[in-house]
Amino acid sequence: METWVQWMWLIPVLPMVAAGVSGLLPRTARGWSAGLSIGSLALSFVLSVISFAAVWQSGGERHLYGFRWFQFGPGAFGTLWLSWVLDPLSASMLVMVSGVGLLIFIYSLGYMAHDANFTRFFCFLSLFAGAMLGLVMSNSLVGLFMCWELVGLASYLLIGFWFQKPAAAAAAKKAFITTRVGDLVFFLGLVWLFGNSGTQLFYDNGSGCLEAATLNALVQQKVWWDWSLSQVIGLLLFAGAVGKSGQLPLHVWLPDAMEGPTPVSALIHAATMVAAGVFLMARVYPLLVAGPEGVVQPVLMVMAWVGGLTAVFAAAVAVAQDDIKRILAYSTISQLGYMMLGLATGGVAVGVFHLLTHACFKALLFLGAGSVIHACSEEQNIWRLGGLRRWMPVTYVTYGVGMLALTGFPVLFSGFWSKEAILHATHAWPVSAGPFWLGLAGVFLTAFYMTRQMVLVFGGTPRGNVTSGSIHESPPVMTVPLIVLASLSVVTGFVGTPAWPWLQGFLEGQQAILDWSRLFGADVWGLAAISCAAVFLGMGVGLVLYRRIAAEGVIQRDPLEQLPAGLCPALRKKFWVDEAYQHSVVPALAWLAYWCDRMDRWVWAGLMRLAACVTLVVARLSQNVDEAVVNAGFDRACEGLRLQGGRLSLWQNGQVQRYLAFVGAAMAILVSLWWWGGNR
Amino acid sequence: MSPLTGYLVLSAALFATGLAGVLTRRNAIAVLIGVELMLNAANLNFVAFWRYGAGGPDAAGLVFVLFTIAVAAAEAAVGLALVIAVYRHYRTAHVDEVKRLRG
Amino acid sequence: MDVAFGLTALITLAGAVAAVWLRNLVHAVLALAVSFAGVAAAYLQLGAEFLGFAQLLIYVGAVAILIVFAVLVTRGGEVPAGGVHAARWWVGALVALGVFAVLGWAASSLGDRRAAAEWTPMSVAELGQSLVGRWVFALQVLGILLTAALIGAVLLAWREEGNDSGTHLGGGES
Amino acid sequence: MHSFPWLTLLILMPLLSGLGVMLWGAGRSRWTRRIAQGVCGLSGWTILALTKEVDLRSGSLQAVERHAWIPSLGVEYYLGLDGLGWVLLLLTVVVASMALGAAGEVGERPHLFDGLVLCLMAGLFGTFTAQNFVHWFLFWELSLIPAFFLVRLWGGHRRRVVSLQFFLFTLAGSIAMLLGFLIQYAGTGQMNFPELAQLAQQGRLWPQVAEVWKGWGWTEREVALGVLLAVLAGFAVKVPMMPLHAWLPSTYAEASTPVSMLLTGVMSKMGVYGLVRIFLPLFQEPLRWVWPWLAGLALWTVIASACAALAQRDLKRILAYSSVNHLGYCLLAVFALGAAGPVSGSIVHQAAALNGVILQMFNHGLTAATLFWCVGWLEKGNGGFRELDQFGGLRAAVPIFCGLMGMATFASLGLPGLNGFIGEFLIFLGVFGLAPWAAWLALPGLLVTAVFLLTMVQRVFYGPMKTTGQRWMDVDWRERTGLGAAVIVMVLLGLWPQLLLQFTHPFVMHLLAGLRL
Repeated sequence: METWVQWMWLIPVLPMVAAGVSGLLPRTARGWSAGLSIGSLALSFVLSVISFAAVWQSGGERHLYGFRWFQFGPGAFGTLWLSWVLDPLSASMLVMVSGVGLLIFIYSLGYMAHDANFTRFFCFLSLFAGAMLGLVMSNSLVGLFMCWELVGLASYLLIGFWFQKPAAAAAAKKAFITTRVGDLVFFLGLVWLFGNSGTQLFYDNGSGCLEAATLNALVQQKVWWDWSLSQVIGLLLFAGAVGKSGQLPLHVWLPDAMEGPTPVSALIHAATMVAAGVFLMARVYPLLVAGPEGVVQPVLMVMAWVGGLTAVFAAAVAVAQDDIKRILAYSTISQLGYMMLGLATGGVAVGVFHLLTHACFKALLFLGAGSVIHACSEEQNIWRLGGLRRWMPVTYVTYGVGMLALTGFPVLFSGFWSKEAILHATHAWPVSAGPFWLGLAGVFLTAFYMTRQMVLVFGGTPRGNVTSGSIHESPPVMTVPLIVLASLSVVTGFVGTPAWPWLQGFLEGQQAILDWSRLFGADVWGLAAISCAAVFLGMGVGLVLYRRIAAEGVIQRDPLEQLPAGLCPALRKKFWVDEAYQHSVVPALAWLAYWCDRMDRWVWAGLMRLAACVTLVVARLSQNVDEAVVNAGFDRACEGLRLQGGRLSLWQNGQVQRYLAFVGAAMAILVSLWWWGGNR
Repeated sequence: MSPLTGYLVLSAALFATGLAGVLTRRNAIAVLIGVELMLNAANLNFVAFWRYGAGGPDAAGLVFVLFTIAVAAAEAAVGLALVIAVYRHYRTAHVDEVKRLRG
Repeated sequence: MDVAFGLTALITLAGAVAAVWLRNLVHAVLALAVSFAGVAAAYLQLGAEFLGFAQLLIYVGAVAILIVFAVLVTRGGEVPAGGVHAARWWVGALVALGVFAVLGWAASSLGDRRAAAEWTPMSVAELGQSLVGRWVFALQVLGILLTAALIGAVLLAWREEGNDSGTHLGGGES
Repeated sequence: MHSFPWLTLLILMPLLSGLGVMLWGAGRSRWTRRIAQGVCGLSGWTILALTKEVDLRSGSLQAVERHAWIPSLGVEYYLGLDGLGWVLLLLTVVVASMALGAAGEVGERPHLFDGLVLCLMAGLFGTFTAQNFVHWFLFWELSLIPAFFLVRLWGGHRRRVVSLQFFLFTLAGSIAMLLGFLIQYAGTGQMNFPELAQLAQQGRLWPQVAEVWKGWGWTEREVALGVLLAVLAGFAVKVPMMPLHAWLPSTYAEASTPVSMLLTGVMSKMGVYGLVRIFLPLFQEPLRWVWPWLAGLALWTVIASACAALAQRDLKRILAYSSVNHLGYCLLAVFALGAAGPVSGSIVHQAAALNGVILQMFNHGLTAATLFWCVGWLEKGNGGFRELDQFGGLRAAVPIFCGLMGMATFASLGLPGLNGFIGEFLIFLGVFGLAPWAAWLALPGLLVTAVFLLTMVQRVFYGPMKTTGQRWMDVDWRERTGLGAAVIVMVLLGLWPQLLLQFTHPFVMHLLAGLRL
């Protein structure tokens, strides 16, 4: 076990190396690149499973291993350690990330088969997988942040993978910058935490920043109003999570990110990367709850409200979208909101349970959507699809499983159990009932938009220009991952039911006991009945509204347009959030840039020019003074001297008489001088 | 004006006249004339000082004058020979045309 | 200051000025001879009889005649086209005037510290004794000088005969 | 003391070869380039060998050479090396060899170019090792002369005006600094940095200096602040700090590519070097009075330059402002050290900030030089145009180049795993501990940096290919080697910053021990 932890670094490093190598490979080395990436990730997966087994064996113990990275100051505080942790949370996340990732890698083999930049794609995917694996197993906040940023980079590269499309380029930039807003606040929280507590290791045998001693110190310090330092730092970290996990108000990048290839959407923007924010919150949960016993910490309240609002908001927007991937994107945002809600109200286990189940069925849904898009010659508008169940049975069935899981269809599907857990926790939340009702509304909306999508895409008859002849089922390399994911979407639910809350127990380090009676407790089903009703209501409304339209085989107006009071445009336009940014932040920045540039060009450069002019004037002045006064005087003196010299030289004309005259004159003068001087 | 002063002033005037001749005349012989005048002025001085100054019985002043006369005769002979030689060479006896001394 | 001295001085100076001033060289030499004679007279007045006669013999008799011959040889009697005086004659005159002023001033300011008190005239015999006695060495040197000058004058006047374009004169070439 | 004169050798080698190349190199440009590169290599080897020869990990001055020069004026020939100097020597060699590698396009008088670069190197070597003010100032100015000619002789059509601007600006700053130092000298009679630092630490420096001016009715505080401003002006122009930066954008834009590389890569570091080596130890006391103002200026530099970069269309001007922005963090960290009284600051934060400054200097030098090289390459490939709108979709045509430049861009942006991150992280860690508000306010700078760098990448590499009539050829082996080596160093330092920190950290601790903050 201990020796095993030392070798865990292989898990993220293998895909990283694969990324580095395939980055250097020529573009034609398609097989090499794909083989390397998939092989390394498979190896990572195996290692992850072994780690998972190891931690399971040891009953959820926490194992650490670290090394000194660099020294920047005196003492222990001045040493930056990097470390990784093997505990239930990281182990289960490792398995999930590498497992889902592996399936998506395999799927990409088929999906991207015809792309010119195939090798680059696998390079980026491997980079992403490595970074994400590093993120989840990191035991240091700095290491986590580094992987966090690398994940962002991989996301940037993959969204902009089809770089010739201006929309893709813009979306990539938008994603990077929007998430960077959150990242920078996160960075500040990191710096604050590190600077204040002197450590950035989560667990360090009692001196880590998530352990009692440090937490107590943090709680003691009050910063603003009544907030303790731990809460403020928690809030800053949460800002990072908001950016990465697409919570309000930084969610705008996630739908645009669908410009990337569909496997990317599945891997990054559904299953794994966007869950990094949730994971971060789960990782630092001890920090968030640190404080007096029995008091709900303010950060958790913020998280709950943000999560709940995001869940409903995104679900509502998803209702009116026409693009199959965009619907799923908003659905992802909404589900991430649920996760946050679950974390805030129910603790790590609740949130992470939904994270894991969601990873399976959202990956499934995206891959299914990709299969559809692939088959229907890149058609993404659900109004132009239809009737696909006849030609794509495997996709249809698996997509249906995913859809039912997402809506939380009772009993059989994983989404039901994880969502129930969240709703339970919300219901029991002492602070406010608001998040519960938000969650419930979200459930209804989720059921509705998924039914709408399902019916329009697979039900009825084909519409638009998608002709039946060209539609074909995807190759096995794509369908097999779908089937695997579909079965996972069912199975994962059963490890976290109230009767046998194994996963929750695992995550919290307790032994789970099978107790059927708990399954039939009144409190369970009392609440479940309400949520089931919401699900059925949503599905029913969806069926009623769209079944007939789907059957008709002609593109029709969306019945949603009959909604009252301009609600439909609001939904379609995503409540104008993008537009709001477009008209506030973007012009503000442009204005600032403009003025900074103007300042530089006119004020500072102008001052410089003014100084130059003054200097020139002074120079000209002094030049004139020089020439007219100083130089002229000197010149004249020189001229006179030369002239007189010339005249004098005439005396030296070689005539003895002249010399003699000199001698005479000189004698006369000398004698007179001598005489005169002698007489004094 | 004592006698000595009178002879000295006469000597000075003679000397100045000779000098003027030396300095102003173009002809070499005329220059020579000036030189002779200056020599005579000097001689006159010797004699005047012998007679009125610190003469004494040793007759140094007179002897000096005798020597000077002898040297002047030699000088005149050599000078005139030179003048003749210059005249032969340059076909002129005008000193202002003889400028070999000019650097 | 008696009349005799004034007359002598007048003759002497007038002769000198004429010798310097006159355009015709022959006339100038004659004027020079007059001036020499004036000087000889001054010697006689001063009590140096021997010197006075020597002056007459050597200067008026020998030197003046020699100069006349030289004038005739160099055709100096003719008045040249550019005048007898140098272009800037006034400079020379000015310098001469300056020298005269200085010397005259010196002479006049000398005063007579010793009047002609215990003066005893000197005979020619005494002069000759002192010449061959005390000054005999100088006399010998003078003899050599005269011989050398004579030979030199002869050589100068004679060597040019066959060599008109010679450059023996002076060291002007350097 | 009497060991081998490594540092003199190091300075003389490029100086003599540079002069020789200028004198006899005409028409032998192939050889002069080889000589220049050889000297670079030899200097680099010497610098690396010095780590074995002397004990840089001790933190104190090593390889000291000290001889009396003009004893009556306190002028000494005083050379010494420590971690700070070593890092900058290394940077000088790296950037100079990169500049020589990028100088393929210097068409006219290439021997002159090589010679000037060598002389500049010598000046920089001297600046980074001299420990006596006069000795140091000599090299400080010496490096300016080749730089002036490098800007003036090669570059855009406005280069004459611009080189003059550059020269006069820097000279004005230098003169102010000289005056400041003379005032200091008048009071102390001391020109050696270590001795002056010791005086300052004992708190005797400013009373001594103020003694001279007592008759004029000036207090110690006024005198100290006056000298501080004068000396700061010299450094601030070089870095540059706003509002003394007006010469920079046009100079960087007009200078030819290798010269821009040298200017931004090394010469801008001279200012920060001076701040750390001279300004901090000597002005530790007055800095405490004015640091919020100075930190405000640094913040202004950071934010305004990032915003101005966003408004630029010329690639070189973007990079120029980016350079100002990045060095603004260094300024911020240096000034924030003034905030640390015995109560608020902890030594770790100070150490972090200073280590961050030194790392940031090296990292920015490397990254910015690489980026300027890349932009020069783009300009050449695009027929001399470098407006942002004239590019597009280059990733399809020149993928290798785009990969290399992309790495450099992200390094400049501070992406973890590449070198830029460590410096910025340490600076923020330090500044946050010393002056939290400054860290908060500097944060938007990081964001805007990302915005303009990504905009540049988006416009140049992404989108549909814009055809300007040129056929794009990917980088040749020479550029591939040069850029590739630079990128490898970036990754290496990003993953293993201890490489540099092992030398800088002892120096920082030594410096901090001498500060009475």
